Amino acid sequence: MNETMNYSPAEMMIVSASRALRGSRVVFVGVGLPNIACNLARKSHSPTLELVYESGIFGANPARLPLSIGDPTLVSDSMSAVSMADLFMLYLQGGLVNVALLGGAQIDRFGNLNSTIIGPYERPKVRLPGSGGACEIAINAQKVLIIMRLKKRAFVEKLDFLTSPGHLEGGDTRENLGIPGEGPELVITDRALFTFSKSTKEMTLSELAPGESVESIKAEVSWPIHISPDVKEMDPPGEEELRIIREELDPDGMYR
Amino acid sequence: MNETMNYSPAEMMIVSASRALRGSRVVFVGVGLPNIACNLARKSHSPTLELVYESGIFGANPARLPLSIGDPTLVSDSMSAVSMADLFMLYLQGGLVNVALLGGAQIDRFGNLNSTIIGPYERPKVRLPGSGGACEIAINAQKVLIIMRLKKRAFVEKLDFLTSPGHLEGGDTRENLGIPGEGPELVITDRALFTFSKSTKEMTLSELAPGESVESIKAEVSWPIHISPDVKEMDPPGEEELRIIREELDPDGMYR
Amino acid sequence: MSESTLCTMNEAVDRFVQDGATIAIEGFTAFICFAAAHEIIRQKKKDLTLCRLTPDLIYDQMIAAGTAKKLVFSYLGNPGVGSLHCIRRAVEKDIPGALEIEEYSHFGMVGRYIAGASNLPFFPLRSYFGSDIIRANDNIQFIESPYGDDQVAVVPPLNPDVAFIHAQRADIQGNAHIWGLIGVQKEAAFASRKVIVVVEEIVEESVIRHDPNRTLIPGLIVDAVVHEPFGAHPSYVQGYYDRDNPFYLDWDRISRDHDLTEKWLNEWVLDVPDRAAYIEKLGSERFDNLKPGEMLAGPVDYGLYS
Amino acid sequence: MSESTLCTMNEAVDRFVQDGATIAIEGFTAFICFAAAHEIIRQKKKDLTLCRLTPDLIYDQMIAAGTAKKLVFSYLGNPGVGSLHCIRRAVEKDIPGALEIEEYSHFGMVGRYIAGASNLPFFPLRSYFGSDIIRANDNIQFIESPYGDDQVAVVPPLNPDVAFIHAQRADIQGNAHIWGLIGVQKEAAFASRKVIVVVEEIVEESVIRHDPNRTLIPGLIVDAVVHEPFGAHPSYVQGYYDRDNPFYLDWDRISRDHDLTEKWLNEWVLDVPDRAAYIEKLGSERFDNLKPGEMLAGPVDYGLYS
Repeated sequence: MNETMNYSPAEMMIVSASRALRGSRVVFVGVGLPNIACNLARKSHSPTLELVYESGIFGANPARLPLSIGDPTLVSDSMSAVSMADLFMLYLQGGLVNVALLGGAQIDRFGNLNSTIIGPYERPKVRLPGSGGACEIAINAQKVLIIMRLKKRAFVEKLDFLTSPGHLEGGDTRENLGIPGEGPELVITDRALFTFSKSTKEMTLSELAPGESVESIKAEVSWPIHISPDVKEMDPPGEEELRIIREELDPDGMYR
Repeated sequence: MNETMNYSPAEMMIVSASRALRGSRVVFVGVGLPNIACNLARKSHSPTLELVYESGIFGANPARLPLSIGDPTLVSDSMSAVSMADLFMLYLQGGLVNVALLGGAQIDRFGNLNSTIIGPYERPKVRLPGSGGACEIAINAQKVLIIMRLKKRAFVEKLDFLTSPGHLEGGDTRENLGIPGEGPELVITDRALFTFSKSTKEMTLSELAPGESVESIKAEVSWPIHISPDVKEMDPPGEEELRIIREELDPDGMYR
Repeated sequence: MSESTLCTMNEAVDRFVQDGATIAIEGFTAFICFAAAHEIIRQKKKDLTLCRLTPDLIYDQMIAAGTAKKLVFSYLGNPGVGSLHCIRRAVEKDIPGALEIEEYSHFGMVGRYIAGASNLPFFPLRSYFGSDIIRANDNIQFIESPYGDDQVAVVPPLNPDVAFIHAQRADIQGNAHIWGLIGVQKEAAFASRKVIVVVEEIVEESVIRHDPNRTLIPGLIVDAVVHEPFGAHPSYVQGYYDRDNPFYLDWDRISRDHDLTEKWLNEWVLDVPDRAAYIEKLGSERFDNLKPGEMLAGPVDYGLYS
Repeated sequence: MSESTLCTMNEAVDRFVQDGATIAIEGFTAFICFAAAHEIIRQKKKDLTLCRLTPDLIYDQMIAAGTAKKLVFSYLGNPGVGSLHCIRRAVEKDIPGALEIEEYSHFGMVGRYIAGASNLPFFPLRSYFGSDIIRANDNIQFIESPYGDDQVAVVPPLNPDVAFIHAQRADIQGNAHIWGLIGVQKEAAFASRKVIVVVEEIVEESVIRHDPNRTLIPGLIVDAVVHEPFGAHPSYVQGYYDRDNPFYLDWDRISRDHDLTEKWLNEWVLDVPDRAAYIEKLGSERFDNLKPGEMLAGPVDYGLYS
């Protein structure tokens, strides 16, 4: 919990992600912050938003807060539970997913993500989880929202490993490879929001959390970050949004 | 019913096909004669023979004689009912089918089958059903038994259309294309049985139904048919085989 | 999609089936949505491309009625009975008009739907080696495996404009349970731009949710839900009614003659306002005879995890 | 196959798992057959190649126990908790020995199983464009579509020597009903040379036959059936028990230290003769707490067609 504010950095990210989901119909979702953000969107501005879980669940109606994307509470009372083949082929590659939420250990200026290793591949300093479905999600979802805490060691000049393609080397490098989805649209952090330039596809600082400055953000990005000419302050979480998170979605505060 | 014998030509074919199934574990089956032949095999020498239907049924236990391979009585009380994708990919192409029974309107000396057209393709004299699954069955089943009535217009010098590959142009032409299954092993007719030469893969008259002669068979084959040096007489249907067909498998005589 | 998409067959066909459209009404021997076909005939849709593994009586009727310009298929037969005489007449004699055909094997059609459903540019399969089917259809190609000396056939994606999927039950959003011969219904639905689910029963959402593995078609991809009991007659719906085999035999006789076929189409399709009237005209005894006995699946507990 | 293939886990592992074999114990978060893993550890199998989308705690334990020389996978994580410390130790520090890795994405692993199950030389998918995964694994290739300017990635077939598939129920021939997260179990089973089905309950054949669409694994491909209640603990079996989350949290602590891990393996695996003893050692209250409430699927009538 931020002492000078009545919400935590995690709550700021959840609310920002929820708001970015406005207008989407089908979201591909993992548990944790993304799960709470999607459910907040459903309970506020987007009651018809549909959630698809990587474990093969569509239309979940969990009776408790799920512990993982494979939690049995996501299966019971869901609309459809399908094989992973169907999930990846029909739902994801089939183009039904409008938006996906992804994260990673490292991100570069074009929104490419590393969730594989820190250090050299053959003898890593830290072995991270790897792709899971992230690589194909980044490729096939119509658009991608990235959620990460803003830290200099995560916002890097060069990834140790490119697990999931964002805008690759920028410009039309992504499009030229014939990648179906449009790639990252927004990077949501606890301290700022970043969009991507329409032409160069480079990350651009566009909104600041209350209390942050352009300089404080620059200090946490390893490359000279582009600044939008009209950087504005992020709208802090509203009372109703906070109430839904705290009373309905995460009453035990597991994700705050 | 053959007047001089106590069985019909259809019964002769059913019994021959049943006997040829000895030693097989999994047979891919259509309804009609093949269905009766497979069930005769199960009820006599091969109680563990497993039937797989093109409609996606494994382990059927029909409560009545099925009218088609899609009859609902094949579904109820079966072991497994799967999609056609699973049927063709996992069961057939996956190599689980040891033997399949096929027929056609025309057959040539290498056991290639036509079930598509008589006459030119663009403006056929007779439009036949087409492949259905026959083409991939002929390719992926480990071996094929062909069941057809012996008629000169069916046993042709040249097919009007090659729907399902047998031994193609003979020799190793089939193997050279990388076709997984070994192709036709036996042609079962009402009047004779034909095998295939190990080297040339050409059809060879090997057994005669009671009352037939080499000459009577030659007259019904459009090409100069090879004759096995030790042509023998087919074993007529046994009493128990006829009893099972007439009392248990086809009590209404639909297929006799 | 969390809204009802319930409508009548008349509305569904009027709204989603345009002249010239590519249509898939699937179901292998079972679940064949004659209700949709008859409404398409009644609305005098034209120049359709009809896709189905087994054109069956349903496309025989649609082709005799002059709705189609092209047929994409893999097996022409009246199952367990014989030929499809109307289609033969179209192919052999251009009656009632010329019919373009595009022919595959079953597996090829399945592969086309899978590719269409999963946004793949092709689907690989081991078929067609040495077959003349490739001479009749140059959509079928062969490609080399990058992992050594192995070649497979490939077929291109099929993406119909509209699919009609008949099911036992669905909620008003189109989340549909199907059991029995599931055929290619799932692949055809996901491959199609618009999906119309036609059901024997509309059920509460909770019925669907209590068995999510049984949901073959998610409401997510469904554009309209039509409640049409006996909508698959004379084919069958597992657990609801049997195939009306006498009709399949009758059709063999009727369809051998184009005039007789037209007379039948007039009497049973064009002069009948909707499916309910067709069912009434057939008479309830006919359906009493088609009702199977009961064979219930055993209990399955998904568990309440709260 | 119409004979019983029932045996104990001890017999199944002894008979089917050879040193150096390629093994798949699948199940996405659910149905993870720890009973099989523990028996493999007890029998001190060596040089195994372990395949699984999500190696999870099960392969963390097997790798810490020194059974594996190679891991084929797509996501290393303790779901909902954090890292797999034993696997990290093997990859980062060669403890207890060097571990070769072969890495895909989930979809790539799914595609490998599909290709293996269906005798395809490759499976096409839209992934890996621009990703360094292709630099780490040259089994992943790209091919051109013959239908115009479109490229897809391909992965080669995966055909494990043995698959262990955990299910709710099967008959003694291995015809298995599975419901819940069905994951890649079907594809992994059909892809494998030998299949061992491990179940919570052995049921009469009629239970299977009354719901044939629920039969994910046919006895046809099953070589052994093991009746092992709670065999997936600490993971879960839909409708039977919940995930034992405290264990997943405990493992995060235990597995951070190799000595502590070895001590745990000694106490809970090596010094325990079989699964029944493990269950008894855990105590029945532990399982009482994992029992979910009831949520039954609604009635489904397949119909008796006689």
